[in-house]
Amino acid sequence: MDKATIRATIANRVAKEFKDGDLVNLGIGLPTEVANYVPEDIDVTFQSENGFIGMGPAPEAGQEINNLTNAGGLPVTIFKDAAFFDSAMSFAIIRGGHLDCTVLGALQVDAKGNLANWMIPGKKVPGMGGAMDLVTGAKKVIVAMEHTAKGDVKILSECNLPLTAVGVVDLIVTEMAVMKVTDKGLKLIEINPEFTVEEVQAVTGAQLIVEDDLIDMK
Amino acid sequence: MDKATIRATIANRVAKEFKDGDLVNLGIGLPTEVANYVPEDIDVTFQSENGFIGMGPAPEAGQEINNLTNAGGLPVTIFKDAAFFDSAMSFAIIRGGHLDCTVLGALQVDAKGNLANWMIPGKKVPGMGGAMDLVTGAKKVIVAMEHTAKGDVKILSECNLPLTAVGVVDLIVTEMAVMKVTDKGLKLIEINPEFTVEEVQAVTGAQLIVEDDLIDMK
Amino acid sequence: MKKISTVEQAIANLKDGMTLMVGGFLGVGAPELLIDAIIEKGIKDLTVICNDTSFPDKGVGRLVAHQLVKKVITSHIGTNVETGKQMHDGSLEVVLSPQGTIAEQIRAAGAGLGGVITPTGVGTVVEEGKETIELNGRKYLVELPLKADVAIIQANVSDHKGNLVYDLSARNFNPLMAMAADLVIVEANKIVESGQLDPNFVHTPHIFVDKIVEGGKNG
Amino acid sequence: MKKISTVEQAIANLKDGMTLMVGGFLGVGAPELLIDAIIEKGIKDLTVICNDTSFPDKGVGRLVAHQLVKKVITSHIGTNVETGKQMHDGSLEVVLSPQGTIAEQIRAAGAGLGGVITPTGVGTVVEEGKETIELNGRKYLVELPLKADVAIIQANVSDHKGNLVYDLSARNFNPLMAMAADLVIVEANKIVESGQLDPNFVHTPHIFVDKIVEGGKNG
Repeated sequence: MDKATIRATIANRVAKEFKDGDLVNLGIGLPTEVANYVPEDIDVTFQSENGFIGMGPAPEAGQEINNLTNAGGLPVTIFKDAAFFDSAMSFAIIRGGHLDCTVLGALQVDAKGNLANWMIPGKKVPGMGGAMDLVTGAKKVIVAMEHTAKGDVKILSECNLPLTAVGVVDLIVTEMAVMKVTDKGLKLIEINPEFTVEEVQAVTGAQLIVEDDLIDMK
Repeated sequence: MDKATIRATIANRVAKEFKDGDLVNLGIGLPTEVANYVPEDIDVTFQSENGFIGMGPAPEAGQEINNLTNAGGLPVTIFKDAAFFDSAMSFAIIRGGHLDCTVLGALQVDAKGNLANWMIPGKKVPGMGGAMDLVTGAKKVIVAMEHTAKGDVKILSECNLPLTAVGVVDLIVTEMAVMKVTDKGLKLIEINPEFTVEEVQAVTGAQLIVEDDLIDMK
Repeated sequence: MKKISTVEQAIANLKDGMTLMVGGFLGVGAPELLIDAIIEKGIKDLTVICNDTSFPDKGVGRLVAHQLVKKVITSHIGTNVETGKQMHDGSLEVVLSPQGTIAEQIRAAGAGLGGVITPTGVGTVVEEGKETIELNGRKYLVELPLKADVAIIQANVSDHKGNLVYDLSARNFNPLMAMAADLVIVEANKIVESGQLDPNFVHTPHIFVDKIVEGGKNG
Repeated sequence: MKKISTVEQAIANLKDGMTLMVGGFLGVGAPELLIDAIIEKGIKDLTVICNDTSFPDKGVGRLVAHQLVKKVITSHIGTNVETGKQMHDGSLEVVLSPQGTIAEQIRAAGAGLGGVITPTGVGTVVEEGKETIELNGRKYLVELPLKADVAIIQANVSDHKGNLVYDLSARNFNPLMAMAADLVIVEANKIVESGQLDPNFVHTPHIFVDKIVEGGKNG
């Protein structure tokens, strides 16, 4: 699979998790692309943690507004029923359980639902931004990422990078599979028919529990 | 002194405590009247704890606005630079140290600066409303009240009614005198020339420390 | 996600014994039509959270006067003789708490905080039975968040999606309660099409609102 | 109480070593003229509180790039290569904290709360060295309020008295910082007469504002 197909596969599958009326926060990078795949028959509102709901796609060239950017600093548009607020309200929404779903990337994620996505000691320390708040506060946490990082395993039995939060991840969506975090460990619930269970397991650092009625990735 | 003179004397004296630029909250009843005596050469902003700053006097009959009342539920007006907010912001202002002065009545006040003004057990339990927040948060707490309640002493060495807060009162203004709460106890700093120190002490339940340069009430 | 409904539909899921937040300050900014409907339906044994119990014939005070409230958490009851009467005869439990503390407790529930650390009430009866914490040499009370099953609030304008704008001092506790209940029902004086409110000046973002009814008594 | 002043007058009392809050989110809503003036005057050894350290050529990031900052409390430094460089060579102390926690810490200082009780950061390095509290069976961190000597913020419109209105996503941390500093300096794109702003739609009430300068770079 080429990069574009990988990203499209993941983004498309994540979008199927949303329900009508959901409030969703998408992380920067791949998760942002999920917005392009929301089914037309449901109404999903996107929040931007720098202070508004009702975020729309990027504007056409020349239509950018200086004071209207997403949390990554890129120009965006808004829908007509948008509302702006300050950072305290923005994080009250995020931390108060009002966010139905947050979609983020990960450096590592593990079978206990632990997530590491904000620093690599001695190498890269960008900071957590709103990530710790988002995964602690959202009703559903979806990790959307490539299954491996240039071959290195990212899905582990236990993260060894500094954590973003403990036991918060609900679902992991990669180009190869969809995995659910359960009390017993990672359950493989959907698989991309281009791969076998063995192939997925081979690049996964945690033992996968294969769902009895394993289905093709939606 | 008749009631009207008593109230005017107290209100007029309290108003002299304000400085240009002050934000002030006036309790209901007598304290409300203080607004009528603010010197014209200073700019004082009044806060109403139900959610705005820039409160003005009562409207003329027929000019009342349903949704514009003070914290006692009475119709008021606003000045042109008013601003409205919710109760969380209103009490952030009160509790966050942004209020320069609060003026309240008291059932009892004592030499340690303790205040009791919200209930009489078994008799009257109106509730504390915003009083506990106001006296805990304001930079300066002024008790404005008649010196006695129909002859009963209200200024004590120690309150025996349930407290509103501990050690918060800065100044007590009555129709007879102005008393400052100090580490050593109540200091009599101004006296209404219609009374003698002995007369004031006789209706005060705490030992008054008479200021060396005791002056007439301003 | 159609939120606009009749008053009857809006309160259809209210049940005896629920915890209910009611907006308003001495009745200003209270959802009178929703209160009418609750009285009419006789929903009782309510635990009510409100700033004050208003007057017997206004706002939340009417729920008290109709004896539908079994417990009230509030800062002031002095303007409603019914509250005092029922408190004394034991039919109504009254928990008095400082107004600013109630505001922060409601906000804390809405904002996902575990509690509120406040100096208000230290050394008074408000402290009784509560956890305290000392920070930087000062003693504080730990007040727990206040959450409700249902909040009934009043706004001046709502758009079809539920973005709200309040009017003057009728705002008070309404925006806070909108954040802190499982079901949030708004009574708006006026309902406008989406896009009619300026996104820069919305007081309550629509995501907090579940049901919208058109009001009339207020404003 | 004349608040409108020149940029020079506005920053006249800023001194080396002060704690400074700077509004903005990746530079959007940052007070660029005030930052210019601080750089020009060379006020240094600052402890800065900000959402992120922006870019080397934008907003608070410019204070870092000019090596005027000795410590920064922030949630994200990944977009400013200068922050990372100075952190690694030891000339800049960086305290990373979750964005929502910083927002609440600033608000707590402004609202007179003793701290913030939050689940964010539990079980991570953010927990290290902090007090924890267990409430209703859940563990929380106790995060202390964040206060500053000076806040420099950006608004779209200020009236002569200091009532403020922000524009779109330039609002972010500006209203919070206005509540939490001893001296609050606003850079407004536009200054209007008192009475020109609708009291029902003021974002920051004037009582928080000490100095107003007319801006220009933003909006």
